[in-house]
Amino acid sequence: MKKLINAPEDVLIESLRGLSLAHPELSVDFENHVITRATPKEQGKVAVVSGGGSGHEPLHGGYVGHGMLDAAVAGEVFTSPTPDRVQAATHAVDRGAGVLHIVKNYTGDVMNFEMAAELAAAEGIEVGTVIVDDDVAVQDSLYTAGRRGVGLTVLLEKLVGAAAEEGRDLASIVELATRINGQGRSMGMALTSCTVPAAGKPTFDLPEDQMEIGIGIHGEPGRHREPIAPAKEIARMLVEPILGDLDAAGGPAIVMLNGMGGSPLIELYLMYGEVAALLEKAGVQIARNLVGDYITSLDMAGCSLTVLKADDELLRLWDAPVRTPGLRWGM
Amino acid sequence: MKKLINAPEDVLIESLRGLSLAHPELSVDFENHVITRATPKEQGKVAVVSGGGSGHEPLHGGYVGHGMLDAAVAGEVFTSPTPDRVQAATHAVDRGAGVLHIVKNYTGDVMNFEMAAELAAAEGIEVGTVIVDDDVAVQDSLYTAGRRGVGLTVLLEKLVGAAAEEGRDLASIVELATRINGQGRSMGMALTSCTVPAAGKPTFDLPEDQMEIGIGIHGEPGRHREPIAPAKEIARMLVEPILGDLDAAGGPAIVMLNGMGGSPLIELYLMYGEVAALLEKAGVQIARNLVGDYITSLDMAGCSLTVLKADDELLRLWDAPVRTPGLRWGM
Amino acid sequence: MPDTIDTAVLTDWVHRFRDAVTDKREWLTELDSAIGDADHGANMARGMTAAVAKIDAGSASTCDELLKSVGMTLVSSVGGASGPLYGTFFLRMGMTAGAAAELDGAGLASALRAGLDGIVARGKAEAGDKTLFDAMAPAVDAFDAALGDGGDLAEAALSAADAAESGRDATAPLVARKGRASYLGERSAGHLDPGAASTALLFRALADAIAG
Amino acid sequence: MPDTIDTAVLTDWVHRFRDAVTDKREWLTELDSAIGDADHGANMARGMTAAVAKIDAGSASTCDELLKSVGMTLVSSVGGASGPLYGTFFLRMGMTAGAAAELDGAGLASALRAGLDGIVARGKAEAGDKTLFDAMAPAVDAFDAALGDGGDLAEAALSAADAAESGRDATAPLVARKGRASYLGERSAGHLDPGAASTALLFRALADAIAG
Ligand SMILES: Nc1ncnc2c1ncn2[C@@H]1O[C@H](COP(=O)(O)OP(=O)(O)O)[C@@H](O)[C@H]1O
Ligand SMILES: Nc1ncnc2c1ncn2[C@@H]1O[C@H](COP(=O)(O)OP(=O)(O)O)[C@@H](O)[C@H]1O
Ligand SMILES: [Mg+2]
Ligand SMILES: [Mg+2]
Ligand SMILES: [Mg+2]
Ligand SMILES: [Mg+2]
Repeated sequence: MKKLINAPEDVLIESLRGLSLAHPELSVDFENHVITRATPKEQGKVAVVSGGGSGHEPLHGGYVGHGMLDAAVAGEVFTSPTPDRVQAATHAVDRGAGVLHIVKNYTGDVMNFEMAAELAAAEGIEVGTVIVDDDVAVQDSLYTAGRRGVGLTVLLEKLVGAAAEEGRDLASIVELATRINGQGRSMGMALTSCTVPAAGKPTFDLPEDQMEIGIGIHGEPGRHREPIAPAKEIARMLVEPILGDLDAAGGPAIVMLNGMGGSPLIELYLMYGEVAALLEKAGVQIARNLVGDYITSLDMAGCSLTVLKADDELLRLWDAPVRTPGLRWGM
Repeated sequence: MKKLINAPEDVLIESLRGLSLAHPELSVDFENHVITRATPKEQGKVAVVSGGGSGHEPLHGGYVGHGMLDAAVAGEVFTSPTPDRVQAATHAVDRGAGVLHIVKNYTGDVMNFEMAAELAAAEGIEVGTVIVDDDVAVQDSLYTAGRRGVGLTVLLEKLVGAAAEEGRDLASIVELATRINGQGRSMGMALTSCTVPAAGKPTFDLPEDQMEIGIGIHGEPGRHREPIAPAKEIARMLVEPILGDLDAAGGPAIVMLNGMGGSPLIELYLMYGEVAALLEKAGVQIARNLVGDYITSLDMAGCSLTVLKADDELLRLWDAPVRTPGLRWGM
Repeated sequence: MPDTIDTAVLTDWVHRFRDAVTDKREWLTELDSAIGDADHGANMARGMTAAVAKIDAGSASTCDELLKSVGMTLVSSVGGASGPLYGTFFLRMGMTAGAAAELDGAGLASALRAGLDGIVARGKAEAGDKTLFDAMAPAVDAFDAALGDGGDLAEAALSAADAAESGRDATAPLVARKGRASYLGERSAGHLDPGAASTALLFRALADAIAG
Repeated sequence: MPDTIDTAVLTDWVHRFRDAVTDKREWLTELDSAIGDADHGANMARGMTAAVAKIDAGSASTCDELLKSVGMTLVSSVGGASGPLYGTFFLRMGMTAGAAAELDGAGLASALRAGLDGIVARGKAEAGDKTLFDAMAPAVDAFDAALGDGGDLAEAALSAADAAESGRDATAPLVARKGRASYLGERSAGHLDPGAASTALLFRALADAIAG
């Protein structure tokens, strides 16, 4: 295992230390692994909390700041944080108007956030929850734990963060979040496995001429293995299942071509060129886009595509100022 | 070779296509591989042009925009662009006040930009040049081609871009650039080799338990090979040669912990924690920092550290608004 | 063989389970690499190390105190799917055991059953979903059956451990329908479920602790 | 053997050099992987393919037109260090050859010498720096010497090709002092210089073209 780390068990805490040194505008609770804004938002506004296993940086800690999250809770690598820590974050950022929990749809995350919401309720904090499940690689059926929450989480955090900044109430923010989740879909692929520090070796073996299609963000193998293909083909394998599940033609969309952590930007731009061409051919009007590493899977090489159907309201929220380590504009 | 590409010979042009689709605020000349702002800066201001081989994204194309570059010239992967293309960029962005060429100190880059400056002069465009040579891994002596230009290039492009935006004249901008180059140093290391698309396999073999110290940004082997070490040790190997060459103690500094393309952010933050601790212990006051992939070497895993001695003027220029795909704040 | 267990035996159980998941940490992670996210070994080792530290530092004099302390520690130190599930298991066991200094066979049986029910309440798993339920449910059933057949605590625990291991092995051919492995669809078949594997260790540790 | 070469022979030379760098592309890249940045094969193949396309499309009737066209094409299609260097070599050759339809031995000798001088003016390399200079300088010297000894064009070109190859081989033990390889310091020793290797191909192609 080749990594810029000391001991595997210290990766999370030491990475948080670096984040806190690099970003004095954030405040890190090293006990609970909670990242908050150094200057909290005004009293009376809904706070937005997200979290999950680490290894997806900049998600979630890198999205704390004006216009996006109020707090992020960082679990161990690929392991949902525990309820008490989510509760600590919720408690820390509640400004009297309730707290939105943004939860990616994994059994562990859902259970831990559920327990945290119970703890918060017991303390008198109103908690609303949105469960993000945008991954079209997984069927939402009786035979699965439901679709996974992947790339859409980034867009959703930006959009509801902006809405919360506007002073909207919790019920309307939950509604907005639910609506966003309903109109966004993602699909991912991997050229290589990632290596979990504590495991010390790649999660799966992927021969030099094979790739995994339909991966999540936890280094798990995908839905099927394919011979490695040109970018053009890969783009089709990402775009088609998304458009098969989401009727995005004819209207504006926010599109993210995301790197999994080990793929360089030169390749991500190339892939974006391929997917943008396919999307436009299918009648999707790309109104805004992100290309880069936004929700990663440690050092995995590969990429994912997210398409969110947008409208004037969403585009306005998208364009609103944001100031976080991972996304910044307008300020 | 596992890459998100089609044919190796099309990587550059197809990546430029994706960049141009993703960033309508940029304009791409596909003939010359030149990226410019879609809206040029005002007449009468110095224009700033940089360029070099591709494979270092977001450098240089990702730094075109308000407050930074006016044009970037993208050569083939790891190959300096040709003089006619540099000249085309220079011609395209000259606003009557002269053009600064920012050149990294490699034999090829220096010769090609030199010939381009001759062509521009013949056309009546005033060209000033700064040659960036910040890499302490290489001794600047009779026995080398001089120190390489690496990470400092990013900081320099930001700072002189801000100065150009202020309307300063070419002579003062060349002077500023030269001063910045004199007070910044970098050092890099690799955990893995990168793979040049046209070569199809890793540039060098690096056993699972070895790393290269003192690498540049072209996938070349470093100055020496070492057994792989904890982040703490690696941090020492980066900080010590820099501080041995640059007396940065006691004053403010701008520090960049840069990823080489294949190392995920969780590791880069961890490394930043280590180097920041060492720098502060040595009396360096980190006033501003960047942590992330800013000047890469394709898919190489590893990192580099850049330390630039700063002062009030440089910090003011640093804080000035910038709006590029790779660096953005204040607007 | 005594026909009750006290907090010392429970403490020994927790220690033995900690030892087992620590020893088998890499194996559990390997199982989770095949059909999950390669953290089950680390999760269980981290949680049980914390649980042992917690009860060793405390001085629980009743069964419920001890079991709840283990459950709370797991909930607040593991995370992931296994944290709430194993945490709930021990919490519910504790709630059912009550403030007793020892438990007889029937007492332990109903505590285990409550733990299992708690896991179902949290995770909604059913038989054949390829989860730790598929090791735990047969184990609890076998424990009850052994007692019903007149077996003593030790015999019941042994038969529960055997049933957990058979249940674990029976997860191999299954296609997962809960947890991360369900994302793999058909590709999840042919691998043991990591949670079922740790549950088999849990029941073997119990049998060993009771055997002394 | 004719004692002059015309544009047809020069064209054949350029074609043969193109074929050589295309055939040996991977080898040149491998040499550049060891002590550089793994692009010398791609650079030379790209440049010479463009140069051949350019001269085949044109109809240069004089030596300078043809050689300058090759030089300009290399300058504007290669980049890196080799682009300006090989480009300057052909440009200077052309300037020295002048608007002649053919070159005799002395004419070719002074054109080659001017090309070499152009490379030195651009790149400042000296003997032993482990660059293409270390193959080219001996080749040009050998060419002159063979002519001086009364050899004909073909003999001079053959002896230049042999000298270039010896010069190339002699770069192996050297520690580089110019170009990328110099960054490696002592680690550059033990490898052939990629530019010296392509220069050896250049002179072998010349000898073959003259031999017909
Ligand atoms: N809904 C569920 N009900 C019961 N057990 C479950 C459920 N979901 C997952 N599990 C168990 O949890 C195990 C995985 O635990 P672990 O790897 O620690 O957590 P995570 O899946 O969050 O990474 C699975 O092997 C399975 O036995
Ligand atoms: N200053 C110089 N003078 C002469 N030849 C040089 C000089 N610098 C580099 N070279 C030659 O250029 C070759 C490398 O060419 P190439 O790989 O195409 O360019 P780059 O080094 O820019 O990647 C070296 O092997 C060497 O022979
Ligand atoms: Mg997990
Ligand atoms: Mg090169
Ligand atoms: Mg797991
Ligand atoms: Mg090279």
